[in-house]
Formats: sequence, structure tokens, C-alpha cells
Amino acid sequence: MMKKIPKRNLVLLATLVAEVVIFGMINPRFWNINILLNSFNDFVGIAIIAFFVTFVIITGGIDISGGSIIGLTSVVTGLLAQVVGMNIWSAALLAVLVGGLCGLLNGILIAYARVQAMVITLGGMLLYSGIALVLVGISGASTYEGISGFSEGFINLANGKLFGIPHSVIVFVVMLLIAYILLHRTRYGRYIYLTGINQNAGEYSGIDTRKIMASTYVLSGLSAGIAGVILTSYLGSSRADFGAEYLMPILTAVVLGGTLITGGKGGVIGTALASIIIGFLKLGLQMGGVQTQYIGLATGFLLIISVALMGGQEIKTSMKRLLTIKKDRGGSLNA
Amino acid sequence: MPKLTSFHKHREFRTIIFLVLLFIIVGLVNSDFISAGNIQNALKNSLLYIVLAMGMTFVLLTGEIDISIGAVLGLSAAVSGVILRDGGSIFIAVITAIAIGAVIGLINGFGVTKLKISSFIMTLGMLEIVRVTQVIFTKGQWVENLPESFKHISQMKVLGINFLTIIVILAVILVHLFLSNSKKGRYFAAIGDNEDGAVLIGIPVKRFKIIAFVINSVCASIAGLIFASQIGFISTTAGVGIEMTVIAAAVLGGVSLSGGIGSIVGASIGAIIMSSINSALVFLKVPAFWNSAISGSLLIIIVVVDAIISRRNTKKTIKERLNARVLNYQEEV
Amino acid sequence: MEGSRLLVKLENIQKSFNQNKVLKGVSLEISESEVISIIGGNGAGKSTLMKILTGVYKEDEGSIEIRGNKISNYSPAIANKLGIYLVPQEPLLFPNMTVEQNLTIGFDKTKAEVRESAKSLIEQLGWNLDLNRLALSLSIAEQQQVEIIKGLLRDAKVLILDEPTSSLTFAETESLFKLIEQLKASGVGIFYITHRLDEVFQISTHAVILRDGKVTLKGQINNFTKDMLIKGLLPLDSEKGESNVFRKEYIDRSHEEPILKVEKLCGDGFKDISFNVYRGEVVGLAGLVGAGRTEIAEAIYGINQVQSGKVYLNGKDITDLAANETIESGLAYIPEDRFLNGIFSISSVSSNVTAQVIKKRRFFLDKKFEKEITDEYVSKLSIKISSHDDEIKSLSGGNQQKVVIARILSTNPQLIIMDEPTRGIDAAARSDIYSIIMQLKEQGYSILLISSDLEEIERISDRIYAIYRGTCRVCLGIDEINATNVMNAAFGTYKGSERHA
Amino acid sequence: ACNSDDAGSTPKGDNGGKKDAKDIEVVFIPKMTGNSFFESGNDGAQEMAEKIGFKVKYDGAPEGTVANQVQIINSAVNSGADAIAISSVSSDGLNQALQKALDAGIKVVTWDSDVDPKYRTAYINQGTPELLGSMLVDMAAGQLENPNEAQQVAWFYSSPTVPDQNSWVDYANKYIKEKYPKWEVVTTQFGEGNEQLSLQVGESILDTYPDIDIIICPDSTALPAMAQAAQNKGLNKKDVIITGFATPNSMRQYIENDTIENHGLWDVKDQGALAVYIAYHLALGNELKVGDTLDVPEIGQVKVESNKIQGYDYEADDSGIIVLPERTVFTKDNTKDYDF
Ligand SMILES: Nc1ncnc2c1ncn2[C@@H]1O[C@H](COP(=O)(O)OP(=O)(O)OP(=O)(O)O)[C@@H](O)[C@H]1O
Ligand SMILES: Nc1ncnc2c1ncn2[C@@H]1O[C@H](COP(=O)(O)OP(=O)(O)OP(=O)(O)O)[C@@H](O)[C@H]1O
Ligand SMILES: [Mg+2]
Ligand SMILES: [Mg+2]
Repeated sequence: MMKKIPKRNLVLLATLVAEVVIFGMINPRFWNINILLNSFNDFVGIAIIAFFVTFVIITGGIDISGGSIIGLTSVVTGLLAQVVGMNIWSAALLAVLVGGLCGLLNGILIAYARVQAMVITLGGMLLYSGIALVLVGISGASTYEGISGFSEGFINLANGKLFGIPHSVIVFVVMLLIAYILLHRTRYGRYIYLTGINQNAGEYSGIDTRKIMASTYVLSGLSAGIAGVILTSYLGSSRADFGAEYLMPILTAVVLGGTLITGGKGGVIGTALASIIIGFLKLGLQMGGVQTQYIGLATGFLLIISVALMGGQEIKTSMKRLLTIKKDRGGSLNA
Repeated sequence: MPKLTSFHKHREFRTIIFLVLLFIIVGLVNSDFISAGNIQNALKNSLLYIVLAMGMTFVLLTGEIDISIGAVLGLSAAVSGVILRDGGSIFIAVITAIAIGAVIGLINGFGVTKLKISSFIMTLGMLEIVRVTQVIFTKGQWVENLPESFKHISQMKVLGINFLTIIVILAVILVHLFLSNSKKGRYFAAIGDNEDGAVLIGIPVKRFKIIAFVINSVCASIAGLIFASQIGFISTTAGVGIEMTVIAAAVLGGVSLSGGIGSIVGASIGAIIMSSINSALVFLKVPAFWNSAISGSLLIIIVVVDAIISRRNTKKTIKERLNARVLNYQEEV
Repeated sequence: MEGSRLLVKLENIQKSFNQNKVLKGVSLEISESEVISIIGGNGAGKSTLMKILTGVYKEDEGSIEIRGNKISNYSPAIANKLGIYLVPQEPLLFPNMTVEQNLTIGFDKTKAEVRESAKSLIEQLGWNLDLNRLALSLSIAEQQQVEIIKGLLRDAKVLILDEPTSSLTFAETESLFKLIEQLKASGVGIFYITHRLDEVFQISTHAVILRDGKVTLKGQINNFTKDMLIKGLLPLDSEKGESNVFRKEYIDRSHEEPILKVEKLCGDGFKDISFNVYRGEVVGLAGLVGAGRTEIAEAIYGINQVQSGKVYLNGKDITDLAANETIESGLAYIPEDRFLNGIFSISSVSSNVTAQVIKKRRFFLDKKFEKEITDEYVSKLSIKISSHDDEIKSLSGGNQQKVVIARILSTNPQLIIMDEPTRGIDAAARSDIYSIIMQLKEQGYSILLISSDLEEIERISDRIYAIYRGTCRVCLGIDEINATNVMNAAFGTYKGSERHA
Repeated sequence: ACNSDDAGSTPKGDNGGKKDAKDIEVVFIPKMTGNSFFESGNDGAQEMAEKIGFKVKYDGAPEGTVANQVQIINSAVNSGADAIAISSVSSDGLNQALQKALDAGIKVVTWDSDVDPKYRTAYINQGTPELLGSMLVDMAAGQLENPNEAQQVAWFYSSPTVPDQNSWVDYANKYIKEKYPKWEVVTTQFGEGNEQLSLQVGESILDTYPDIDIIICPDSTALPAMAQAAQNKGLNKKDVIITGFATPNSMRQYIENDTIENHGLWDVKDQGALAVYIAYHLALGNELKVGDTLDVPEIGQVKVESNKIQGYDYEADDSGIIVLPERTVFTKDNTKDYDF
């Protein structure tokens, strides 16, 4: 079994370990397990969307509307709970379903009307965040103040701890498990890969590839809905602009995790590792005194270098050549 | 079959129809929108997007993607802005901007072709790197108070028409002709259409991909100059997120994200649509919190309608051809 | 070599992909007016060698000499300039360009010139090609024709044809051979790769057998017989020779209820198609390129729409069902275009094999079951793999085809439609596939065979329906099947007993 | 690992006072980086830190969002900062994070844009919504010969979701209704802090409402973009009144070439400096109560006032507001005197 772990994941794991070691040496407080666990709060939203965007990307699509679905579901939760007066948990559930609906719209247009995914989800991104603003606008609530005053129980959803483990870590793990089982252990997951590799062959093999494709957008929308609810709970307030900045981090987590942007290859373990790596990178650099606005530099280099080292056949051969030359030299020197 | 040769042109034609429809519908609500002045204005406002879409088309045609253009735009605008603000000549500023674009394009192209990094990842990484470089270069400050002489360039008029507009339209036409008619120009689309096939007939695929990335980045730099000239100040977030708009514009104009299909003229018209939507929303006089919802639905409606029409067309041609054989047989009998 | 000028000399060419040593020192030369047939099993390295000769791949070891000059820094562009041109095994057209654009791109001549010479060439060949069509609308056979024309137009000094006839029918092949004769006469050197041994004797001056990355036989064609070639091709340890000749044991079941019953089927590209397939029968659909056989098959299978008419499988109406439903009812289809519709290229062998059968299992994957199924078919069809996790892309064409067949068989279908099942497959694998078909027949499976290979369709079909321009008028019974009849029927000139339809 | 835990969880009460002054670290958090307004605030903060001798870490993300600010606050807590001075993007979204900071013994000061007063000790206020809202209107009205006549007014700022600008505009609209009832607000547009979009929307406002008289832009991107739009159309301050809030550096040339007459701002450098100084002062272990006065080097005496002046209900001894003494209206006469 062990040798079946994809090489990419091993490299990611090694990177993660290296990160923890290095940042800990810079600022020993980084080794505080509580700090590390608590930091999950700050990227759990990115991570859980990234898990399911991984599905989408494996089918050969892309979904950039996740961030704005967060804002929409946050607003829906807030409006239903505080303005309409619904029970907060039913409100949250409905909001998640709204996220799923947004995904469904994306999915239908992409899989059945066969429009390029990037453009549909870009339109979706504008549309869903727009609907969030409109909802707030016509409900008469103030757009800029956000809706707050949620119950302790709801706030606790993201901020609480279970046996000393932050809920966000638990959510991360549970969503990862769900994604992992769906993608790697079921027929559905297999169909996702097959669809992404060759949609035609999928059709000829009797796979309803369009349904598969559309369903991945629904999942991605649902996960964005969950992220929206969790973020609302974490921040104790519901606002239309939540999640607006998540677009690039989500995609970064997925591609750094080793999922082929053209579809057909990848996995959620890689995405999970990558999102932790990015989250810790941010935390570690901040704790090491680096200003947040410079962190992009590190992510950028990490992305390019890791992918170059993993995938670049030519780099490998030239490295090999370098190494052998060195060996030869060493040999002649010794002699 | 003459119908088939014009098949490609249909796409641009459709995009024009969408543009015209947009103007007519908004014009019905507010007739000022279709005044000659505003149309010129709309063109002027979309120059930036047109130039970006032109460059992006090169990269998309080869089957790659470049999402670092917003950052390139920002960095070159900032660097040339600083040169100008500190009294440097316009010539030097322009050369510097173009050099910045060329270098970043080279790096992108090198990463994609030589290191075999997928272009999405390569340019996503560069996006972050270049953006931070700009922050470091400007120390996080805005570049302000560009000289009037430079700002004037974007407002100059020749025969009552904005000078830059004329230049850009000419460029669009020339580049379009180059891509669609010249021998080398067709290589870009060929690479995206079938890379192995391109290798086989001796097209230097890597070189052309690098060229495409360089052209695109240089276009982004030029867009940065236009940006600086039109707006007059440059924040550290100049051009953030513009790559998505530009990609959407190109797709609206019939450029395929999987490569091989598309034209500069189409992409440019797409760019005009994307930028006109913003102005149209003001003209429509709806409360501004509707803007994003409206522009999102417009974008979705346009691409979906376009996709449906185009699929119906293809289906019809296939059907006609398939049946042509069978029917012929009957005629013979 | 009879004083004619030496064009190309390959010496000790070696090439590996990763750990896989494909070419282990191949030396080969060609002179003017020679047609050298290169034959060898799937994965022997024929295409790789030719790609090295045209600069697509870089050799690891060895040297290439062109007209006496050693070449370094080679690339396809240089090859083109030096007059070496490869017509690839799998068509590599630009799908979004027209046929004409495909012919002109990368060419120094003007469009008008190319158009003229293309037209006259097409006329000479008697092929039916519209220069204004988009390449993506061409069937695989038509694509191959365009590739061939592209190669012929280049005025190459050395022309490499990598399995040019794999999806052409006899008619197109004949006219191509006439042209090759002309080229030969004008001094062009031609490498000709094929799996159809009859063709080797028809056109080549020399034959070369490539096995396991080495040349094992080389010489003038008149020193060889077909049996020698076959022996040279078979695996060293094999003793069976050509023993498993296809035995036809036809049992007339026409009194039974047919497994597949097609009634007056109309759709895009065909009209009024009626035929029956009975249990344990191989029914051939013969026809020329573009006759519409694939369209008919796809309509039955549920990929394309049917306008009118009925299809019954085992008495059940499956006319308007989609592919996933017809599969459920017991239909299976091996598509013609393996790359486009058949394989999941970057997926493992085992997930390719089980892609269809897992549908009948529970929702959670059963790795053990998948392994068993894969093992079963790997040994049943003797598929050559090193591990279940091999990407199917890395297998040779024949083995890829077998994986597709395995995928279909694992679903236990009642009727298998095979569309060009042996395209591009070597002689050994081909007879393997024939014996698979035999077994299937014995087990009571029925097969609808679409094939452009005259010999093949004649040899294994129990009955043959001929499709001519989208219509089906002729049915050849077991005793009427012979080359002339099939050919006549395909050309629409069969005047024999019209039994059916 | 455990030593840091101790430091994190025990309030600084006893050892905080003894902490070496020059080791005090204040994290100075803008709404977003790359905005001239906040960068200027940071300049002031850094200068103050250098003068007094403590550390200020400027930390913000390019996108001004709640989640980013929360993340930055968390990091400040994790890395053991002593105080934070923040301009918040949301009046309630930071509560949880600030509570954690307070629990860890970190002093919280807000500047420019406030949070729930429960979660901070002092708010360095540039002016209440009343003050700033009326200032915006008055800057425009002052340019009119007869401000009581009918005027068409447009608002143009960053987005419907930012708290401070919206609160000023809310009040300003009330103020207009009372003081200039004949004025009509014809449109409210947003530039999303994006200069290209702002320019385009600015030009569209001018095209759509050719009779517009006044455009007020309380946003540091919208105002220069609007001025540029007017200049592009060949309009100057006689044709349309454009005013708002932006830094003098970004507006100087538009004042000098008569595109606009005036615009306003408070001394954001002072505000930044004051914010970090108060934060530092608190981190040293000092207390600051409502009604106290404090001498701040270079700035002078400031007074802590009650939360009431901002309209809050929450009152506590250790929670108050320091209002900047003055806001400046920049015109041709004085714009050269400022550099930020
Ligand atoms: N690009 C490649 N990467 C890795 N392996 C390859 C590649 N191309 C070919 N091979 C391997 O090299 C071997 C020889 O392949 P090649 O295509 O030359 O065979 P061939 O003789 O042309 O077979 P066929 O008759 O099926 O066309 C095969 O084992 C194949 O898997
Ligand atoms: N997608 C398509 N668009 C347009 N024409 C098509 C398309 N697919 C097939 N055709 C045309 O329909 C005709 C029938 O093709 P089909 O592939 O069914 O023929 P066939 O009898 O199976 O021949 P082959 O020997 O090539 O398999 C051909 O002329 C082909 O070019
Ligand atoms: Mg081959
Ligand atoms: Mg066919």
C-alpha cells in the first residue's frame, strides 16, 4: 500500500514538515500545537472549497465562483436568521442548499449547454455576489454594517473546540474524508476521472458524463455554501463580500496539490496538504515578521518551483547530468 | 460550399450582433448611450481591454493561458509612471515598460516550454511574484501626479477621433490580418489546434509559444502605459483581477480556451462588450447594487446563447453533409 | 544497391522512453526508387524509428546521414527542408482548419498552387474529398486520406507512410498504390509501414522486420514469402504459427428470434436500413469509406439520434435509448476511433478495463474485484503489460485495442458491435482478436462487424450486409461471400441474388 | 512549545509593566495595503515609532476583507505582539478575533474605522459621521454662489459594503435633506477601489447626467479618478463641482489645473502616529480612562472622550474615543504645505 502514495504527496508532506521545522526555528512559538491547530480557522474555508474544486478540475472544468457563493450563503444565513427570524440552523441549511443551487446552475450551463467553464463561473462569480448585494439591498438591511447578533451556539460552530481540537480542524478532516471517499473509493469518483480524461470515451462506455460533470459543480457549490456558513459563524457576522479574495488561493491549493489543470489527474489528499502548506506558510512568514503583502512572493515561487521539480522531465535529466558530471569529476580527482 | 468558408467569420459576426444589441437595448432606456460621443467614449474606455485581449488571443490560440497580465500591467505602469513622475522622458518610460513585459513574457514562456510547467500554474505563480515586486518597487505607495504631457497622449484627437483609438484599431486590423493570412501567423492557431501535428510539419512549437507569451506580456505593458496615461495615477492594485475579464472578453469574441480557434477582431469586440457593460449600468440608472448581478447575468446569457447558436449551426452542417450522400443516391436511382 | 543514390542512412539508432528500451541499435538505409516495407509487431518500434528519422524524437545513440551528410541538431523543420516527410500513423490534422488549410500550412508554395495540385492529386486518386470541409468533421479514414495527400504534395525525396491504409478500404488502397508506383518511378524513396502482409508484396522492393527494437530480417522482397514474414514476426517462443486459422462453422439460426433486429432505420447519413443478427453469428457490414456504417452503428448504440424506424434487441425496443441504456440492455460497441472514443489515455489499464463493468457493482469501488477482472482479461487476451497501473497510453496500439475489447467483454453483452476492431493491429494480435471473436461466437455472443479490411470481413463474417451510400440493399449469405461479391456490393454494383431488404 | 503558551495566556499585568519599552511591538493594520491613505498613515506610525523607540509592524493584505484582517490579528496574537492598532473593514466581523487578542493580553486600539467599542480601548477618530458627512456637503456648498437652489448631486465612492464611507454618506444625505432640501441625489455609484473602473464610471456619470452639478467622492480612489474623468471631458470646477476625501498628493495637480476647487482630509499621518503611540502607551501597562488627557510627543495634548460622541451605547472606563483635533480642507492655497 505504502508505495502507492503518489510521489507528489510525499513531496508535499516533506515540504510541510520542512515548513514546520524552519518556521519553528525562526519563531519557536510556531511549534505551539494550539497555534497551528487554531490557524486552520483561517484557511478551512479555502480548503473545503478546494477539495471539491479538485473534483471539478479533474473533470476538465474549473470553478471560480466559490468565493462569491460564500458571500451569498453568508447573506442568506444572516437574512433568514435575523431578518426573517428563522431558526439559525434551518437558515444555515437553506443557505448551504442555495450554494448547491448556484453550483447546479453552473453545472447545467457547463455540462449541458457546453459553455466554457471559466466564463460561466466567472459570470456566476459576478452574479452570485451581485445577488448577495441585491438581497441585502432590497431587504433594507444595511449593506455595510453586516448582519450580526448570532446565537452563541451558532458562533460556537466555528469557534468552539471538541476535546481541545478546534472545530475548524474537525470540519477540515470531515470534509476531507467525505471528499476522499467520494473521489477515491467510489464508482462516482472513478467516473469523475474517466470523464476528465476522455469525455467521449466515457459516453461510449455508458457513463452519463454530463451528469457527472454537472454534479461536481453542485458539490463545489455546496462546499462553498458550507464554507460560507462556517465563515459567518467564525466572524460572527454575515456580509456580502465574504470570500471575495478566495479565488486565487483556492486554485493555488488545487494546482499545488498536484491536480492537473487540464483534468484527469489529481486527488484531494494533495489539495489538503497544499492548503495546509499555504496556510502555514502565511502564518509562519507572518510570525517571522514578514508583512502579509509580501507573502505572495513565497507562494508564487513555491508554486513554480515545486511544479517544475515535480513535472519537468528536462529538469530531472539535466539535474541527473549535472550529478553524473560531478561524480565523474569526483572520480578523476580521487584518482 | 461557400457557407463553410464563412463558418469562421460567423463567430465574429455574432459577437458584433451582441454588441449592437447591447447598445440598442441600453439605448432604448437611455438614448444618450447611443450618441456618437458615447460610442467613441466606449471605444476609448475599452482600449485597455482591447490591447490586453489582443495579446491574450495569441496565448489562447496556442492552447495556453496567461493569468499574470494584470500584474504585468501594474508593474509596467508603476515603473514607467515613476520614470515619468521623476521627469524621465516618455520614450524611456515606454521602452522600459515594454522591456518589463518582454522579460516577464520570456520567463513565462521559458517556464511553460522548457520547464514544462502548465501555463496556468506558471502564470499564477508569476502573478503573485510580479504583484509583490510592484509593491516592493513602489514601497507600497501610489504613483501619482504623472505629467500632463503624458496624460495628454490618451486624450489627443486626430480629425475629431481619439488618437490612441485610431492606433489601436489599426493595430487590431493589422495583427488580425497577420494571424489569419500570413504563413507564420497561422502557426499560432495551428499549435493550439494540434501540437503534435504542428511539430510534425516543422513548426518550431516552443519558439512560437514563447513568442506568444512575450507578445502577450508586452501587450499587457502597453496596456499599462495606456492605463497610466488615461488614469493618471497608479495604485499597487492596478489591474487586479483584470485577467479574468480579458479572458471572458476573448471567449465572448469566439476564442476557444482549448486553443486553435479565435481571432483578434473577435476578441476585441468581446473586449468592447465587457467594458461597455460597466458604462451601460450607469446609463441604465438602476441602483448601483444591482450592477454586479446584471453584468454577471449578461455575461452568462451572452455566452450561453452564443454556444447554443454555434452548436446548432455545426449540427446543421453535419446533418446536411451526412444526408447529402444518401439523397444523392436516390437522385441517381 | 544497383548504383542508385543513397538517400538516408540510419546507423545504430538506440532509443529508450524512461526505462523502456524501444530501439536497441537499428541500422537501415534507403536509396532512390526503393520502397522498403517495415513490418513488426505492435510496439516493435517502427513508428519511433520513423519519428527519429524525421526529427520528432531525438535518438539516444547512433547517427543519421542524409545524402551522405551527418545530421546534428535535427528537427522536423530541417527534415522537411531536406525532403523527408512522415505521414503519421494517427492522423495529426488541425481540426479547426479546413482541409485546404491543412494542406497548405507550413508549405512554401502559395495557396493557389497547393489547391491546384491537391485537386489534381485527389482526382488522380479518385478519392472523394471536399477541400472546404473542416478537418474536425472528417471521419478517421478521411483524415488519413488528407494526411496522405499532404505527404504526397510535399514532393518529398523520402516519404514515410506509417500504416497509411489502416482505415482505408481496398478501393482507396488500390489507387494509392498506383500513385506510389509513380513516385517510385520518379526516384522517391519510400518507407512503408503496414500490418497487412499482402500489401508488402504488392508494392515494396525490400522488406525489413523489426522485432524487439532490432532488425531481424532484411532483404529484397523477392527473397521472401508470406510465410517467412509471418514466422519472422511471431514471438520467438511461439510454436503455433498461423495455426489458429479462423474456422467458420455456420449454423443457420434464421428461424430463431434475432438478437438484433433493425427495421427501416433512418437517420443522418443513412436511410431505410433493415437487417437481423442472430445468436452466435458474426454479421459483417461492408462498404466503402464514408458509406455510413459508423453512423448506423452509433445510431443503434444510442450515440446518435434515430429519425424513424425501430431497433430491437432480444425483442425489446431499444430505438430511442441512450448509450448507457442500450448497454444495460446488453449492447456493446467498440468504437472506430480509439483515441477519440475508445481509451482513457492517462488512466491505468485496470481502470480502463473496469470502466464499464463497475456500473453493475455496488457504489463503493471494490479493488479486489477490479484486480480479478483485469487479471482475467489480461491473461485471456494475452495483453502485454508490466503492471495494472500502467497508463494505457504507454501500451502499443494492439494492446490498447485489447484493453478496449476487455472492457466490452467484461460487461457480458449479448451483441457486440465492432467498428474496425483490428485497425493498426499487428498480425499476431490480429489473429488473437480473431480467436477471441471465435470464442465469443461459440459462447453464443453475436457480433456485428464493421471492417474496411476486405480479407478480414470475408474471412470471419457468416453473413455480410453491404452498405452503399447510406443504404443497405445487399445481403450476402455464407456461400456467397467472396472477395468479388463483397467488392461489388460495396461499390453498389452487385447483381446477385438479393435476398434481403 | 510551553513557554510560548504561558506568554500567550497570562495577561501581561505583572511583567508587562516591566517589559523593556524598546521591545514593545505594535502591529499597525490598515484596511488594505497599497492604498495611499493607509500608506500615509503608516508613514506617520513608523516615524512615531522611530522617535519614541518601539517597534511598529505594518501588516495588511492587498484585499481589504474581514477574513484577511482576522487572519492578521490572529498572527499578531500568535507571534506575541503587544498591541494592535487597526482600521477595521467591518464593525462586527472582527469581534471574535479581537476577543482572542484581548484574552492574550494584547491592547487594542482602532483608528480610521472603528469596531464594537467593547473590544478596544481607544478609537482614534478622524471625526464622527456627523462631522465628516456635513464636511463633505459643506465643501461642495461652499463653492456655490447660492447653495439653496436646486442642485443635482451624485455620490461616488468605493462600494456598498464598506462601513465608514457609507456611514458618512448616510449622514450626509440626512444633512442635505435638512439643510439644502432642494438638492436632489440623482445617483450613487461605486468604483470598487479600482482606478480603471472608477475612471470609467466617473466618465459615465458625466455622460448620463449632463446636468449634474455636484459629485462627492469620499474615497481615495474615486476622487482622483473622478477628477481625471472631468479633465478628460474638458470640464473644470466651473462646470461641475467635484470634491471628497483623498490625500493631497493624489489631488494636487487637479487643484492646480482648476479641475477641482477643494477636497478634504484629516492628517492621516498624525492619525497613524497617534494610534501607535496610544497603543504603545497602553502596552507599557498604562491605563487610559475616559476623561483623561495625555501629552503626545509632536502632536500635543489629546483627550479621551466618551463613546457617546460616536453614538454608541456602550460605555466603560477603559473604552473611549480620541477625536483628531482637526480636519483640513485642501485648496490651491494650502495643498503645497502637505506631503502625504
Ligand atoms: N512518447 C512515448 N513515451 C513513452 N513510450 C513510448 C512513446 N512512444 C512510443 N513508446 C513506446 O515505444 C514502443 C514502440 O512504440 P512504436 O509506436 O514505435 O511501435 P510501433 O512499432 O509503431 O507499433 P504499432 O504497430 O502499434 O504502431 C512501445 O512500447 C511504446 O509503448
Ligand atoms: N462529425 C461529422 N461531421 C460531418 N461529417 C461527418 C461527421 N462524421 C462523419 N461524417 C461524414 O459522414 C460520412 C459517413 O461516415 P462514417 O464514418 O459513418 O462512414 P463509414 O462507413 O463508417 O466509413 P469508415 O470506413 O470511414 O468507417 C463520411 O463522409 C463522413 O465524413
Ligand atoms: Mg506505429
Ligand atoms: Mg466507420
